Amino acid sequence: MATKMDAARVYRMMVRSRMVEDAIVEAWAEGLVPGEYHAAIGEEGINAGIIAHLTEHDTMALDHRNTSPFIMRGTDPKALMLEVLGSDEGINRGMSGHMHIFDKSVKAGSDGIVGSGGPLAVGQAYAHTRLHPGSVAITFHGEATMNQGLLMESYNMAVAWNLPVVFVCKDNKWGITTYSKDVTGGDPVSRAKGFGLHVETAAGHKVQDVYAAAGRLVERARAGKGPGFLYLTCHRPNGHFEGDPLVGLLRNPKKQLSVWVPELQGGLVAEGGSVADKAKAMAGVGVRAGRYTRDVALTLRKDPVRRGRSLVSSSVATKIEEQERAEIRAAMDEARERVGHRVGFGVKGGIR
Amino acid sequence: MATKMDAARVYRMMVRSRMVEDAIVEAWAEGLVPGEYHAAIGEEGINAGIIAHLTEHDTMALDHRNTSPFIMRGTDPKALMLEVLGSDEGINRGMSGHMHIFDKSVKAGSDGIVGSGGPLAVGQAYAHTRLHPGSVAITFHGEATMNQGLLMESYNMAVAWNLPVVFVCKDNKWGITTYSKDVTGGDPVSRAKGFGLHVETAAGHKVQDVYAAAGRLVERARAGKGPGFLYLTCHRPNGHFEGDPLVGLLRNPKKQLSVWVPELQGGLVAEGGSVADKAKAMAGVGVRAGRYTRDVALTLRKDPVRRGRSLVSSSVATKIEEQERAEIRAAMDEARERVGHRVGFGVKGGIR
Amino acid sequence: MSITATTTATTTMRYDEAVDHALGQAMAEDPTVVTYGEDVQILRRVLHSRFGGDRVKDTPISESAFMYAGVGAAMAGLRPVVELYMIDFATVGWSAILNAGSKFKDFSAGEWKVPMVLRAGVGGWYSDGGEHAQTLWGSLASYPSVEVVVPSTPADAAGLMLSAVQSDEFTVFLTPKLLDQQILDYLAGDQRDTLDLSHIQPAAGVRGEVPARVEPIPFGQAALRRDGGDVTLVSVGTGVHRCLEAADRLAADGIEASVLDLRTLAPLDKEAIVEHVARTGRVVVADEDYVRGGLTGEIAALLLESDTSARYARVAVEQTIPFAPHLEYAALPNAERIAAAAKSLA
Amino acid sequence: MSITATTTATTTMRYDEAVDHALGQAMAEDPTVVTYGEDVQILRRVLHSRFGGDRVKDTPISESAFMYAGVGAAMAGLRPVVELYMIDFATVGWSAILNAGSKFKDFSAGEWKVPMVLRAGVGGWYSDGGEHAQTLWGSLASYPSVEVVVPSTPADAAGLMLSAVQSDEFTVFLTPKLLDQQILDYLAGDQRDTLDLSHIQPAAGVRGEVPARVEPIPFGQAALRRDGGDVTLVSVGTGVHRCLEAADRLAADGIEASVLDLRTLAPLDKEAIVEHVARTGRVVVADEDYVRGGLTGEIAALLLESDTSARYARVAVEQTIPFAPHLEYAALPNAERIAAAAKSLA
Ligand SMILES: Cc1ncc(C[n+]2csc(CCOP(=O)(O)OP(=O)(O)O)c2C)c(N)n1
Ligand SMILES: Cc1ncc(C[n+]2csc(CCOP(=O)(O)OP(=O)(O)O)c2C)c(N)n1
Ligand SMILES: [Mg+2]
Ligand SMILES: [Mg+2]
Repeated sequence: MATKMDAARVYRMMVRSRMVEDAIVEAWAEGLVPGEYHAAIGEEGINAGIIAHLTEHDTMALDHRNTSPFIMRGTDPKALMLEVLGSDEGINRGMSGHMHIFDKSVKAGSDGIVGSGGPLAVGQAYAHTRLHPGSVAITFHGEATMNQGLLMESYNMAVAWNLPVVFVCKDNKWGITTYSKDVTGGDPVSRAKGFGLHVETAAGHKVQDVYAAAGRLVERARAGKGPGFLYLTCHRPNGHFEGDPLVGLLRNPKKQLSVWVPELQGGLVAEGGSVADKAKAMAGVGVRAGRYTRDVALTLRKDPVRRGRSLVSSSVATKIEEQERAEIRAAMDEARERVGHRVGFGVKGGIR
Repeated sequence: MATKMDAARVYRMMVRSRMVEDAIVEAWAEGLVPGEYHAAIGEEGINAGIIAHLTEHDTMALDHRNTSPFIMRGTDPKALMLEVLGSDEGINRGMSGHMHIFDKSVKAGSDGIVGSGGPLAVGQAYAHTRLHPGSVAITFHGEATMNQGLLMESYNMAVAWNLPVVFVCKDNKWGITTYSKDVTGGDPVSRAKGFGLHVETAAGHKVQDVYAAAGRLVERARAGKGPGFLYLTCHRPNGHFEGDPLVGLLRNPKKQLSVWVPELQGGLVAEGGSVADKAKAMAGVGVRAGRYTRDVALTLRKDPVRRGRSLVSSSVATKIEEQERAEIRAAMDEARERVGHRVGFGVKGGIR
Repeated sequence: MSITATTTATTTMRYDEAVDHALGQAMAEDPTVVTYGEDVQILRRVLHSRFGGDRVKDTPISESAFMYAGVGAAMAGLRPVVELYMIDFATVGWSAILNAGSKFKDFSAGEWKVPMVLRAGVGGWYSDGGEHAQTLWGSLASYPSVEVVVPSTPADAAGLMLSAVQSDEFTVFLTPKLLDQQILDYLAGDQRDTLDLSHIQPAAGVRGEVPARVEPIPFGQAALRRDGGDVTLVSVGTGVHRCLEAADRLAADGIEASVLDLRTLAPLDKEAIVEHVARTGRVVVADEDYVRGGLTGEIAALLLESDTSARYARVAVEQTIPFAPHLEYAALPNAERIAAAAKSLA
Repeated sequence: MSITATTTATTTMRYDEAVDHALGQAMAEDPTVVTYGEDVQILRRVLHSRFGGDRVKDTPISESAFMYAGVGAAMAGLRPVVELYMIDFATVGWSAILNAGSKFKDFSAGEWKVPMVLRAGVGGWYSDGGEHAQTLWGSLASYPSVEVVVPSTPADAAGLMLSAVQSDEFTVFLTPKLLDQQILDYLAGDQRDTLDLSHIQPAAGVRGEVPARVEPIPFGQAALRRDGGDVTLVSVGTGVHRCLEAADRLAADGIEASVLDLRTLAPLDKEAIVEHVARTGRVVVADEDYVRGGLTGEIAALLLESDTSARYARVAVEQTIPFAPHLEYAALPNAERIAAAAKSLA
């Protein structure tokens, strides 16, 4: 698949994804999205660079940051929004919600058990070898999920059965509030190689690099040469999920600290525990906050969508943005209208 | 722990273990051992070379080939035999049986869920760091078990928490009837390194080499330098368990083939399935049998106990053998007596 | 035994042969049916030699991944029969059953089916120790959108396996190891003639007539294995045979027992249960699962909900299953315990 | 609410604060008590700042390994409190609970105890989707040698946590997420003031008086939360509050309900159940677990076994739990469903 990347198409995918997620994030802040919402904002370069390679029978096993890949693959934005907003007119009739969306029409499903996409893709790939040879199964996971045993098992199984799977590792350095290096032995690439996986790497905010690296792995897989591991760096400007308390600490330190400081002081002065341990613990929280601040700063420089814009002419970019904005706005307006402008989401709060 | 190996002690451990297992295998063949029995015959060099390093607070998390490490660590042979023979006077009052023996007095437990010893040892090691610094946790597993996710998770956890664990991988090439290479990506050593584990290797039938390699890892772990992975080759002359049909195929081909051949022919002539697939399948069974024959032949040349004998003078060896034989024989005689010479183990068959 | 008479030609088969016979028939008819699991190329060697290594595959010891992969394969167009030695081992990857097999169809609002079969040995009686002897079918049957099948005879094993493969739902097909001569020989017997489990094995469960051409047996239809007016003994799997033994003992004491074989735990044939219990006015539920969280409680609830007045007793597993044969026998729902429970209601 | 009056000084606390308060007390008194899990250095930041990172540890996302490690640590001398975000996630490593936590003491014939606590969030009502909303306590309570605790108030949460840590048994300590303001804020709230769950949260479960010095509350002792002669409503956790709401509605219709909070599912306070049901002659079991395999069936069996004649109904989860708030509310045992069930017995 030494095909050249269609920059306009890829930029459109990224813009569309970002706009859908921005609209959902806005609705979330207004209390219209029940439960958790994990944006893939910052991962658009990864998703577009890979999904641009997919053809009819290819399948995707997605994780909790699934809105972006669904939208890029062709899921109807309004149907997805309705689902995420808690309507029973959503794509899954209100049964799934953001974390477990299934869209058979684009051959993609998502799951909230971290790592499960790995073995699900292994099964899909096995089916492809029998039903649609030449098709691939793609699965996405974060770097912290690489410590989940069922995912590691699936690396092995894909190699042992020589299956057309591409495992996409999106390394944003964090698993919720935990810095992944603090709880991980070795590094993702050596670990993947230890399973005999063929590895490619790229910087996730450079969509053209992702496209090239993904192309090599997808091509290998289609040719029956076995699974691949695509290691990509990225950032999560919105934190783990909307409302991430660490992000809150940065954006609205006063509010957050007014809660945390007395709590932590309570711990410090309470009986039990050595002074040295307490000092270390406080320093640990400090280190975490410091790392976090640094990462968020980096994020702004590494926006894949902004970078992707430079790959097309400014007039093309503007046209794409206008078209997408109009469609996505209309979709969200309609979705909001259908669920009503409720505040909160308790059933007594005005749910239709 | 650059201490010299006490060859007489190590040889005694190996002889004792072998004699206990020979006695159990004999009882098994007579129908006196209910259920499955997995001998560690062929692994004595591994077990002795490692266990010789252990001190008071060290713990062991054992797998299904646990008789040998229990005996070497000091478990009472008669109490173990009674348990394995299905008596309620056994070491665990008949509650555990061979696969799940626990002996708190030697700080060792075993488990029949493959791989669970890994995370159990991680927990033990964490406890050691707080309660008995300088102590280690040892866990044993086969090469096929390296595809079990919970074991892989435990490799990572031991590295991330920098715990005093030694993971012992006993590679006998087979997981029951499956040739491990056929279902494994990469190789055990690269996989372990991919987790950041410190690796040592040795040929398991050479107890002095095992002792040296184990010593290096145990010493590192005691010094707080983190976990190790000890990769050792070995053989399983008795097959996966007593009564292994593949071993039966070699030892008593007539009996086994009289069952298998008509069965397989039945499959070959039945409708459905392509001729090419059938031919490949038959060839696959042939390859498996061939590999198996080769491995069993090798086994005889690589008996760790016979080799260990050459490390001590012949008179010392003879004395050890006589002492151990007397004790083990007496223990088994007593155990047999207590359970009665029943045939079969159905409850109607004369169980006390 | 009142198994419905058929006119088709039959062959005598072992329980395990009957399962593979039906699976072979399904594989011959539908190329999307595949089977895989640990050591299946040896365990299912007849199917392997018939359909080849691409449809009968050995897996690594990675239950979690390969059960999840079954869900993935099923949603991508195959009908995989994923095999486990024992259901106890499924717990290393239970999420594949609970959070994927049971849920993905529902998450997709019914649009995306999971036509997978999970096949696994269950149960004890042969001294394999407490984590190789469980049934766990009570938990399995509690999850929404899961079918749970426990055949008690070779003929049922064949017909229910065919239905399981043809079903578009996620189905757990559980085979009592005590009835499966192949696995008993494999685990603990083949090379020693000294071993004799026959006195503890129910002959009618181990071997029986099976139609040469298997017909699917619908789920949710209990079978009355013995008819008696004094008490109804309800069970599945090996338990059905233990109930039949108990019924013999009771008959000797002048108590006539009905024995109801549920065959599938989900769907559950509530009508049959209520009907027979109402008729006899007494019921003993014999369940080779833990006493809490299983069939025994469910039947009690059904009776109370339907205002069926009956005297009730249950015989199930109340402790970790011991290894030693005599302790294990005492801990499982044996015929003596069942008969005693029935008498306690007299 | 008839919680036993105490003379000790109390403070008003959130449910989650009460748990940590008790755990902190235990950690201060016993250096072998440790706690670990994903993100606990942030979630348990007060304990972390108090006892340091060696006793309050972050884990990798490896539930299977770190639950098994808890068993290993407990048998090697610690009293670990192993924390999971939600019990749903435990299923990726369920074997650690079923095959280790529940069994190792029994395998060792009682000689080697497993004094571990598994602490996990349970339940729904806040739209987290069907695999982030389960309770699974029915299955857990079915395993031999496992204690299962589900506190419904801050005071109970503290006293029962202290008992859990002090217990030499393997204990599963389940905290309904709807009562745990910290986790609700963390998962879906903190940064938006637009979110308001208060109308669906039972105030008495979220906040309450907790003794400054926590005393252990013994397991297996149900608490009567309301006394009424017409019907007994039995539940645990959030369900207790739903029963209290239902009792208010019923009172408006002239039906007086007792509300029995079981507090621990294993051990189960059978005497209290039988006593109160016998007294009122009617019972509704409200259970935020699947309808099969759980508490509802167990109570039915207890009633039949004890020849307690009573009219019975159950309200539980009969499907995969939907995400959309109104669908989720309808699928869970809400006060309307409980009241309707009670009336159906009238
Ligand atoms: C089995 C399981 N354990 C824990 C969680 C909770 N959880 C959801 S996302 C997440 C972190 C994942 O981190 P990473 O893989 O790096 O992906 P990222 O969120 O950074 O994209 C965790 C722990 C879960 N959903 N499933
Ligand atoms: C979770 C689980 N799956 C499967 C089994 C069945 N089983 C027991 S031993 C074994 C093979 C282990 O092979 P290996 O790790 O190489 O050890 P070996 O037996 O060769 O010493 C298997 C599959 C089990 N006990 N537990
Ligand atoms: Mg991450
Ligand atoms: Mg091996």
